[in-house]
Amino acid sequence: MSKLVYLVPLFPLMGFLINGLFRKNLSKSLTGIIGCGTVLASFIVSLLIFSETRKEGFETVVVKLFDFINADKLHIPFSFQVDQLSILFLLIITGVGFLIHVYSTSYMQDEEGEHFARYFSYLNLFIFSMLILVLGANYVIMFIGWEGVGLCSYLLIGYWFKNIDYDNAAKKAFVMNRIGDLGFLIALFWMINTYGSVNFAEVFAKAPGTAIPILTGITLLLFVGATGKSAQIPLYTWLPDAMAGPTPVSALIHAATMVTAGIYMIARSNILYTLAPITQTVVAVIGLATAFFAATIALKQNDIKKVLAYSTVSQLGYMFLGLGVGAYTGAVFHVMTHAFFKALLFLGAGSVIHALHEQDIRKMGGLKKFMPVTHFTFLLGCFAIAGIPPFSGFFSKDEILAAAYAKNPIYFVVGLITALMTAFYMFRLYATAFLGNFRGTSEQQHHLHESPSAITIPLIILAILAVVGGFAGIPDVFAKNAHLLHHFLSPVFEKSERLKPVIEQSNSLELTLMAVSVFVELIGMLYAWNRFSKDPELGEPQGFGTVLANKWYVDELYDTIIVRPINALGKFFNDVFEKSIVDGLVNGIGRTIQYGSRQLRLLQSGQVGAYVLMMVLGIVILFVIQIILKK
Amino acid sequence: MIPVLLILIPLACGFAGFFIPHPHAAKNWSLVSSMITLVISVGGLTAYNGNVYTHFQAEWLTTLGARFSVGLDGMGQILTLLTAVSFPVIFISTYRNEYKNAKNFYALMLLSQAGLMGVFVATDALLFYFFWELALIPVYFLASQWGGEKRIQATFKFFVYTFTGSLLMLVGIIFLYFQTKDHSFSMDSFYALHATIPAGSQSWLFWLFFIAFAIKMPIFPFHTWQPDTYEQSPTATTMVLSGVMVKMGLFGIIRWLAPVLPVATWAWGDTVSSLCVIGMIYASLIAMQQDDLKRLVAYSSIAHVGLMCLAIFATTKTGMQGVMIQMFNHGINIIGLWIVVNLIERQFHTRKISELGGLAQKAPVLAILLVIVALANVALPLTNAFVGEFLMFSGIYSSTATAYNVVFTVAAGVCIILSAVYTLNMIQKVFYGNTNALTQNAKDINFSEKIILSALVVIIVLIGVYPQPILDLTKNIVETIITKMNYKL
Amino acid sequence: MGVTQILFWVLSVVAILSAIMVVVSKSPIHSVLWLIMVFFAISGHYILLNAQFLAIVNLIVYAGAIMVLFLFVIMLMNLNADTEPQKNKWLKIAGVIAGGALLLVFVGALKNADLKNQIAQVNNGDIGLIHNLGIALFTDYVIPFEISSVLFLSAMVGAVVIGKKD
Amino acid sequence: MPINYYIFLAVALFCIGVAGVLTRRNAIIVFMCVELMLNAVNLLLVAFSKMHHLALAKNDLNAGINGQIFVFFIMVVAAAEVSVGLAIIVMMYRNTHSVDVNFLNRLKH
Amino acid sequence: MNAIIFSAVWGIVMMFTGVLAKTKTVIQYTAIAGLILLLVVNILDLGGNHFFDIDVHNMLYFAPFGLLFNCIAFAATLIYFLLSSKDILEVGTNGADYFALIFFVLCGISIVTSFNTLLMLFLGIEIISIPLYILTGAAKRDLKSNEASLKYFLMGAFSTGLMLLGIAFLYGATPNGSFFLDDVAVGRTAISPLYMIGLLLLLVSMSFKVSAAPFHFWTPDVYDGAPTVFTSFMATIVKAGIFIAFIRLFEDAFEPMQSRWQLFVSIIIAATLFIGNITAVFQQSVKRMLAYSSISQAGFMLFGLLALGEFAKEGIILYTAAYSAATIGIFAVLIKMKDYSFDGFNGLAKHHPVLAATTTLFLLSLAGIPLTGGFFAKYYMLAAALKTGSFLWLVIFAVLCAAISVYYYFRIIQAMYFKDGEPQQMETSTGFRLVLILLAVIIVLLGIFPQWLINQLYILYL
Repeated sequence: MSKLVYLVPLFPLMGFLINGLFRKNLSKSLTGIIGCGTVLASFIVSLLIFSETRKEGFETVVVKLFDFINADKLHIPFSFQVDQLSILFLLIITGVGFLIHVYSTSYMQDEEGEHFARYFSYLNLFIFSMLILVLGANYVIMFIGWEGVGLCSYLLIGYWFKNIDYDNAAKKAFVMNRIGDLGFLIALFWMINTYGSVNFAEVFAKAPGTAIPILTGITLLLFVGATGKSAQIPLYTWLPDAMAGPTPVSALIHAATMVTAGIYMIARSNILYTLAPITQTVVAVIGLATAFFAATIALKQNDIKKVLAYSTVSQLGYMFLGLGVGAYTGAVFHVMTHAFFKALLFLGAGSVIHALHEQDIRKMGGLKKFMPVTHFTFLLGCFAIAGIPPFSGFFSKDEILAAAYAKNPIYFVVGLITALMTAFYMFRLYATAFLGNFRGTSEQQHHLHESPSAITIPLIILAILAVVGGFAGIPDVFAKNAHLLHHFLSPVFEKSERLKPVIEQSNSLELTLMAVSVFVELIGMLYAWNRFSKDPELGEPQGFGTVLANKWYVDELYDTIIVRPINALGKFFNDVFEKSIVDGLVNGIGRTIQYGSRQLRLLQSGQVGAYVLMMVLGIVILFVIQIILKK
Repeated sequence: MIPVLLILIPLACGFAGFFIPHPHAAKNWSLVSSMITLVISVGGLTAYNGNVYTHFQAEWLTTLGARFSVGLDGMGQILTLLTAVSFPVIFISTYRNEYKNAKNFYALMLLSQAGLMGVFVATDALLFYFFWELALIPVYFLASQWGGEKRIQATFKFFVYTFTGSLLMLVGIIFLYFQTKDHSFSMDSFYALHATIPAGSQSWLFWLFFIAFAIKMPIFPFHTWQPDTYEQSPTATTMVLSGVMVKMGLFGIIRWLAPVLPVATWAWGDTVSSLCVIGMIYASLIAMQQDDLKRLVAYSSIAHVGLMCLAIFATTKTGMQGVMIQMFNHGINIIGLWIVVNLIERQFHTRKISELGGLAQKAPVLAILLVIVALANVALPLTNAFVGEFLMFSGIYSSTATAYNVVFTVAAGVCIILSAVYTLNMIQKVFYGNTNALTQNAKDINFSEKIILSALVVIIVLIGVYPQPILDLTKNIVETIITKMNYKL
Repeated sequence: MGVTQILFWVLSVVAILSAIMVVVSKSPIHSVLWLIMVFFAISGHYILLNAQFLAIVNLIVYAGAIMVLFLFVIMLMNLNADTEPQKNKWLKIAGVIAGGALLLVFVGALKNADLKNQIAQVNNGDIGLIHNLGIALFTDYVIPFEISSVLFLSAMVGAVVIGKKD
Repeated sequence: MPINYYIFLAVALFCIGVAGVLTRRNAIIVFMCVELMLNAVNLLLVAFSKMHHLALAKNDLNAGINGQIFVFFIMVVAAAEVSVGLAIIVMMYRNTHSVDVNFLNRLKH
Repeated sequence: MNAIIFSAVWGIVMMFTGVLAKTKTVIQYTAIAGLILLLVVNILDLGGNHFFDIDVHNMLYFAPFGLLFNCIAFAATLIYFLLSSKDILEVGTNGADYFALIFFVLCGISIVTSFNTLLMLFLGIEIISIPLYILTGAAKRDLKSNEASLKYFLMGAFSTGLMLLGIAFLYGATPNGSFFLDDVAVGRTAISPLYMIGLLLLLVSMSFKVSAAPFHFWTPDVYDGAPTVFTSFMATIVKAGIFIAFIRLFEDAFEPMQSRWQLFVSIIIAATLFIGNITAVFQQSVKRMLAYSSISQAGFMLFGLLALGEFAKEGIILYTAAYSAATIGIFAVLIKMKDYSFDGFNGLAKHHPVLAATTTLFLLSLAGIPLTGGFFAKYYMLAAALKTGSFLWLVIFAVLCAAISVYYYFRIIQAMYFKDGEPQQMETSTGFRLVLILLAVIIVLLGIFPQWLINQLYILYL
């Protein structure tokens, strides 16, 4: 079955082509069926492969389709790799992807047929690219997917292209991703130069013998790529803006899958990172900083999607923290649980937006009674993200925090504060939107109703997953060897695990840490619940709150120190340097010749005497030269 | 015989074209001629076994040591193919453009094709020079007669600029000719020179050649003719200029400069590479500021060509492979862009980005096709340009010809980002947003345009996914050239 | 210093002074007369060098025919000293300086010439006699002699073409 | 006489002629100065002719005669030139009533 | 010898036709017939059929190089007659005499291409010059023509003086006192100052005749002032003929001490190219521009002198042919026009496509664009210079100047093709156009098979 892995990306590709090429001819329902069906087919194939990988003695399978690039000594096959890590991601992508496709059929129902098909074709293309990303057996194929998802993200953020702000957001996403991609690319070239190959198998095999500086360099550059794709400091600002896209897109791309590509890539390259401790520290610090920083911003956001976006950034920071401290399984685990609950939250938010056509939580309130299913699933999602046991977020987050503590207690402390804030802003969001009284217009209230089943069913499924997903990784303190995921992924991280110094942590310590974090999260949750259900924060933020509401003015900062200088430089080049200096020099030669011509022709005075004088002078000069030469 | 036919057919048809009175007939005549050329070129490709030259020789200027000697190797194949593909595409895509004196227009187009073909197949330096000029003259007339308002000054600058360069090259060619043992202009004799010319002479000879090529490509700071000329030329001519003629410079370096003067190429590598990198960033920054579609594409072309030149001087096989395939890709992509520009200009009589907007609503097919071509222009994976740029970057990075390989890679890499910025800006401002008074009655493209753009898109994706045939085509010639370039005195 | 030498110096001084007067004289008539003076001095030199034929021809052709022609033209045009407007003074000075510089470079170039032993034969030597010249002219030099007729023909045609009234 | 006397004399006359050409504006006088230059050359040629004759008379009785023949041809040419030259000057005088070389100054730059 | 005698005789014949002929056409056809005859006898001469068995006493030496050039000069004159003989007759009342004078000039050219002593060179140059003074002044009522004639004459006479002084010094410097080129050339290790002065003065006076800077000042004024038909003749055939003389003189007499004068020639070349090209840029009159262009072309031809040797001589032959053909063609068109300014050419392509197309080709040839004779002409010159191995700077300077030359040549092309203008009243016969096309074909053939012409040289040697 693993040999047929190419079918997994093939189905969405076909979906993309069919929906894309015949978008004018297909009915909406047919479009929806094609869009969802292809992803479902991929999911089924993935499941089959998954069942295969679960068997004992499963070896990594590399399926080579054809030679992509063969130049000189560089051989880059177009090949897919099936192992535990990739199949896990396949399941998440196709599974969550399928649900979101189904959700979208209803959510996007208002679009015209042509655009509806365009939407699904983009979505399918995204699934295809994402699958390529995780399936690639070498970094180049991974990079193809890597840029492909960036493109799809661009297309989907700018889906409503009439709105220039949305287009700007799309562009920003693409460009920021490109900055990261440049790092990725240079890492690739370095890799090629060092190992002569980009194939995972070869690179990882040769990695232990590499000089540490080189490995540090390569891994840092790869990480630059990851910061772009996974929205980490300093390249995170595109993600909140990316909320311009349709909400299901935010759920799929900007929460569940694409943004986790960076985590996937580092997890895939775990051996390189394990061998480069400096990079690991950098990853951990950046991850932690992002987690904290984004959480602070989320505290004061009023756009339902923005809050979720910053929470995504923050959660991604957690994952990087996990990677940085060597808890690869924990990071991947968090990817999985995050995919469930964040997709759930986004889709829930989408359901609200679908009903209200409003994104500002200050204008919602009391939705609990109008939209019970949405409300309930959203609440579950909030529990999960806040890390309330036994919801899924609790397990994955605590695994990371525990590993962080082992590495450095400060990591843990900062992580804890972030968790507190997470709980706070999530329940601020929940309480403001769903509790209290409805604050919207009466017309909105009139139309207010629970979303159709195509929306609610995915919500329910995701809610279930968000609740139970955590049990895939029950820590040892609760039950020995119950960490299924760890067991499943161990072949992938085997080498890294062996290299990692074994730190014995007593069960009691771990339990204490858990208790502390749960306690803190509960405080944050209850405080927010209590406060915002009664007295939602409706006014404009004051004092320091302004800074947070304005996202620490990071966008403005970037604008000042990067965008504007570059523009000014470009303007200077275009208006001054190019015209006056480079072209001026060329034209100057022409003008000098013209001027010389004007002057030189005056020599032709028209007087014979002057002409003869010139001749005589010419003769004199020739003779003088002759006399000088003689000497 | 194939290289001869490649020259002869456009040449003969071109001359005949002057005497076709009916504009429509002239149009079709040139289209048919270019199609035949394409068929022959493709035929030659299939017959090509990847190794030997397809050679044809005739005595010509025997006493001068020059022969009419033409041949095709992998590089020649790929560039003649590009030329052969470009012209039908150009003719079809501008089929609805009406030109005064159409017969002259099409005849001159065919003559320029003959010149271009000649440049790519000549294996004799003097013949090469001949065709080099022959390709220029018709383009000059085309641009000056059918161009925009300021066409006369702009194209004249272009002409004088390139002519100056080529005269310097002529001096270099003659000088080398006297150095050859058998007093011959043949390529083999020239290639045999690399060991005999002392480093000092190589050093200045290098610049005689390089300036000519640098102007043609163009490389910063020799580029200022280009935006003006592109802007002022009729789009069909601009397509020839940017799609194919630009490759003459790159081709010239690879065929006539680097293998002949390897020591100087090595010695000046850093200087030239720096120029390339500076030019890339410079052009990209300027491209970001452009409001005129043609100028934008022109500057983006400067940036792209700078990368190719940089990769040549990296002296690596991977990089050179990248250059080979990228020469073809760049031609295809930029012609695609010009087609779109032409369609826009023909419909709205403006090329100002700021005056357009919302076209995607009215012309979705055009928008989609443009986006794909534009994405190829920014080298997105699975488009053709990615393969080329990837290989080139890889080559530059692993170059041992320079100590600054990393600096060059990173600096050139910045242009990847910048190219995304200006390309997306352009797409956004032209196609997205809301329609305005000018664009609200826009029409989508018609069938033939759709076909031709789709064909380009298919080529783009095909090469992007499966570039291996082209890489294999140029494999041997790359080996040969790099071996020659690596020669040390 | 023998008679020859004295004659040489006298003739030379006369020639140079007269030549200067040709240039300096305001009136064209005077210039012509001074020029004739130069010709006489030069003819004297010819005689000294025993180039009798040339001496006579010089007088007949130059002093006699050509100068008369000049004189005739000048008279015909009724040119006198005032008709010539003053040339730019600076240009004049430049002219003199340039002429002087030319002389200087000639002298400078000839300074190192080793001509001490080279003597121009004076008083004797028969080559200047009309007999010898005649033989040479009509044997060895018959071709240029004939060809100079073309020159004269063209000069004749030219003078007619230019001089004829339309 | 030592030949360099003749050389210097001839060169001096020649340069006086040149100076005359440079300084005078009357076409006829300019032309006369040219004639002066020619005469200087003639003198030089005759002197050289006699110099060669003295040096080579042992082998060749007519040695050096060619110099004098050349002078003869110079006179021939000079005569022809004078006829044409004066014709041109007269023509100009007819049209402009001036023999100033700078009077006609339409052709310049 | 055939050519010298025939041209002199036909000159006389032309004088008589002026008296006897009833109509102008008779004069015209007599001249053309004479020229064809002249061409034929010269070709026969080349083939070894000497009509006259004259002992020239070594005064003349008929080498194939010179004779071949004669052919080119006569052929060019023939084409010139075919194109412009009508216009010659319209200059003044003495049409037949003009033809006579032209035949005398051709006689002079035949002499300077075959001289073997400095005496014949001097006579030949005078035979060329004197009729030209007259032709320049042929438009007697035209003050410009008067002025040009006077300037030409005065400066020409002055340069004759310089040349004679040079010859005198050379005569003094030769050990056996001779004017024969062989005697002038006899191997000398230590050149006396006399010799060097003589050489330099000859260089100067010949430079004057070919209008090389800084001795070129007469050229623009004379070419501009002379009746356009005669400018055409002077700028092409005459100039080329004197070039041949120049080369022959320096090759036969001064080659052994080439290293002593090459520097001077290179300075003159640089100055000529610079002044010729730069000054031409700003000209407003096409005629005057062509005068400057002829100066710059002379700069290129001087490369042949710089290099000497077979290769350079082949090049000079080709250069003279290509240059003459192109320039005659352009002048022929120019003569037909009323307005000599650049604007006068505006829109010519629309109204006179054949004229415009051929003129374009001529201009391309002058600019040295490949596939025209002009390219190979320049190629030979540059190659010859590079062959010496020591004048690279000059060659590069020359090509930069050639690039500048494009500026003024292409101004005409731009005017003809890219600018609109009122059509000028021009009467051109079909024959005229056919000859122009023939000329264009010749130029293209020279551009593709330059060695055809040169091969004649080798064939004739065997």
